[in-house]
Amino acid sequence: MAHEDDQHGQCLFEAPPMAEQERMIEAVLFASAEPVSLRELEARMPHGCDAGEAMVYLRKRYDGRGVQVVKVGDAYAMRTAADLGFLMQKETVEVRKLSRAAIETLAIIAYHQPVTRAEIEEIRGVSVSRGTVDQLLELEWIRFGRRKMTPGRPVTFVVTESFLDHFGLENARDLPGLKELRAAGLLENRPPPGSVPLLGDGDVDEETTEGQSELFED
Amino acid sequence: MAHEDDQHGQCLFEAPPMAEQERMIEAVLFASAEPVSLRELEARMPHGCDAGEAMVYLRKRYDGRGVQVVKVGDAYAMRTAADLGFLMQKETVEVRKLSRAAIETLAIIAYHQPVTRAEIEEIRGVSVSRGTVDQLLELEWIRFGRRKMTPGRPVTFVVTESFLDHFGLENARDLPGLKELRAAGLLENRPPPGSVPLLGDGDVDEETTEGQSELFED
Amino acid sequence: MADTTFEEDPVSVTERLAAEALIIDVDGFEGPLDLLLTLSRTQKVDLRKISVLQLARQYLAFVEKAKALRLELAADYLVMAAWLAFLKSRLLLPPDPTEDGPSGEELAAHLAFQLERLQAMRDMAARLMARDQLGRDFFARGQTHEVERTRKVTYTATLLDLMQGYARIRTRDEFRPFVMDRDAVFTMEQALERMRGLIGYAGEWGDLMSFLPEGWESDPVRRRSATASTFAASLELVKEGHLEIRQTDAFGAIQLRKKDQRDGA
Repeated sequence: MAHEDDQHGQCLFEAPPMAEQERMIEAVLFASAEPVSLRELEARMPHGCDAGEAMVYLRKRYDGRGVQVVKVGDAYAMRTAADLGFLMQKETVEVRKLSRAAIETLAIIAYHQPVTRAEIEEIRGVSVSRGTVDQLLELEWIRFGRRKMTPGRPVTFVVTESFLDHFGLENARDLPGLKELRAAGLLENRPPPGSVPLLGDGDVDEETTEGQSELFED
Repeated sequence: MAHEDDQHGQCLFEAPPMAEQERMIEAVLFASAEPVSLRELEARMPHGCDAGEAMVYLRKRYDGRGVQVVKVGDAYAMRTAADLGFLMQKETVEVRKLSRAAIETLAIIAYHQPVTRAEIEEIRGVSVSRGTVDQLLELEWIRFGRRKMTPGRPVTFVVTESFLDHFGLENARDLPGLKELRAAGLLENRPPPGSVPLLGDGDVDEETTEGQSELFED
Repeated sequence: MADTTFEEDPVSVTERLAAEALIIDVDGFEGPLDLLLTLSRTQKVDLRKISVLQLARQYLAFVEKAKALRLELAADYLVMAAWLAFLKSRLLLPPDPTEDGPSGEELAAHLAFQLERLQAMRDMAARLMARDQLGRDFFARGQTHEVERTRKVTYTATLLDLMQGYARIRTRDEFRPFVMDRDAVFTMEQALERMRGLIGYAGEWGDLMSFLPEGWESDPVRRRSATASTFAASLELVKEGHLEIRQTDAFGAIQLRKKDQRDGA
């Protein structure tokens, strides 16, 4: 590596100590999305730094660790050690946004549980596809609840512990009601063009809340 | 692999040596942009690992380095040392400028949590606009908390782990000046004697008004 | 302004200038409490030692001045002014033993507490924002998707998605036209389709009511809906030139017949 120690002394500003330079390149490599070349590193570091020398120390420091400093072409990057790849499975899964239909179905189950499929369809105004329910069951966000004591004894759906876990809820009862959603700005109060807004929308919410707490009582 | 009869050490498969466990959590934390809890870590590691113990070693190893292992709520994350921020101009993401109202609301939620909307309004002396709460929810710095056990059962707001992560706090108890404020009685919900004019503008919705009158009731 | 005779301490020039500056910037205040907090700073004392009486005077003077300048003050500013006027009188007059409620001192103490608390929150907000922040002062791993070996699809949603989803359904519900009795509604589309099939046979004038679908004639609710939609569909067909329609007198029977093809399209 290029040794320019003799020049350091002639510098107007003294370069930071090598340990500090090592910290600097460590932080930059960590935070960069792309591999970084020595030239780029030096361009970012205070005047008189020697990224090459600091890199030697840094690479030695990470030798045998769970994270490695690897050379990629002319540049350097930090990577997890190849033998630990099996731990990274969670990073490799492709995370997709839940479809709108699934979110709405899930929301209805959370707010109205225990709820039957027919009730979900009534609230959504469209039929619920099998795939949607299957997906939510597979994610373990919903499960089958008790059968309803109505003709046909339909099964109901309820949300699971892992649902609460995922959404950071202690309790499905803590879900905000319509009025609260509106107050938080999550509910656009704009009626669709041409339709007449119904008055006294407050009652709707109260009913929901009451219904909810009633449903959740054990 | 799950053996029900596993007392610690009595495992069918021996856990990897501690140095290896340390490498593992190092790799996982490194690869994840989000904080990772000990439970998640252990779920990914081989059976019998003790992520908590490995974490003690790992944190010691990174002590004073350019990259730090920080605690965020119940989880851990790797972050660059704050004193090296000047090297990272390239990585700086343009943070949406928060309005003064949003910043104050955020501070009130952080210091008074769990806090209802009416309480925020009482402290700020003006009604909380929808956009403000909406914006903070979107940033995932606040979320809905447990309902208050007061008439109307209003929802509350609390700060999130992302909030802690963003401001480099280990937990909400580490908020600057929290102790002083508490000692000065400024975090108390002191009911006003008799009637003090309702603060905030007229078009607050019913819920809010209820909450407020509840605060103002003698 | 008018009651200077009652003022013990005359308003200094600087204070007056400050008040004027305030007035010009009246829109910049976030409500009366914010204004009171700003006014209290002119007292240049610890908020714990603030003179609420003096503050009340300052506020009332401010409101007077705003009125004199014909500035429109929001209602809550005026409510606060009225309350402070009341507080001022309570503080100045000896307590009336027959009167219920908290004393002027108690009310003043609470106002001082509110101001102190608001100021504290502002200080904390400033301290919070002055902290090192993620993505500004310290950074997360820049490259997060480095390992891509297995491809397993998982789905995610946030609580916000969930709540917005629910809100979406419920709002739609709220503004949905009345659809509860859907089974008793014969839509215009249905009527139009039915009429298109029937008009070929309507060579002679026939009563509108004879065109109603089967099973819709007896129940009044169903009959009303079917009549309305069949009538609307008929008008549509007249417009299209397929049908003629006539009514002999007001509230008389409405009659339909196929339009002669010679002058039709």
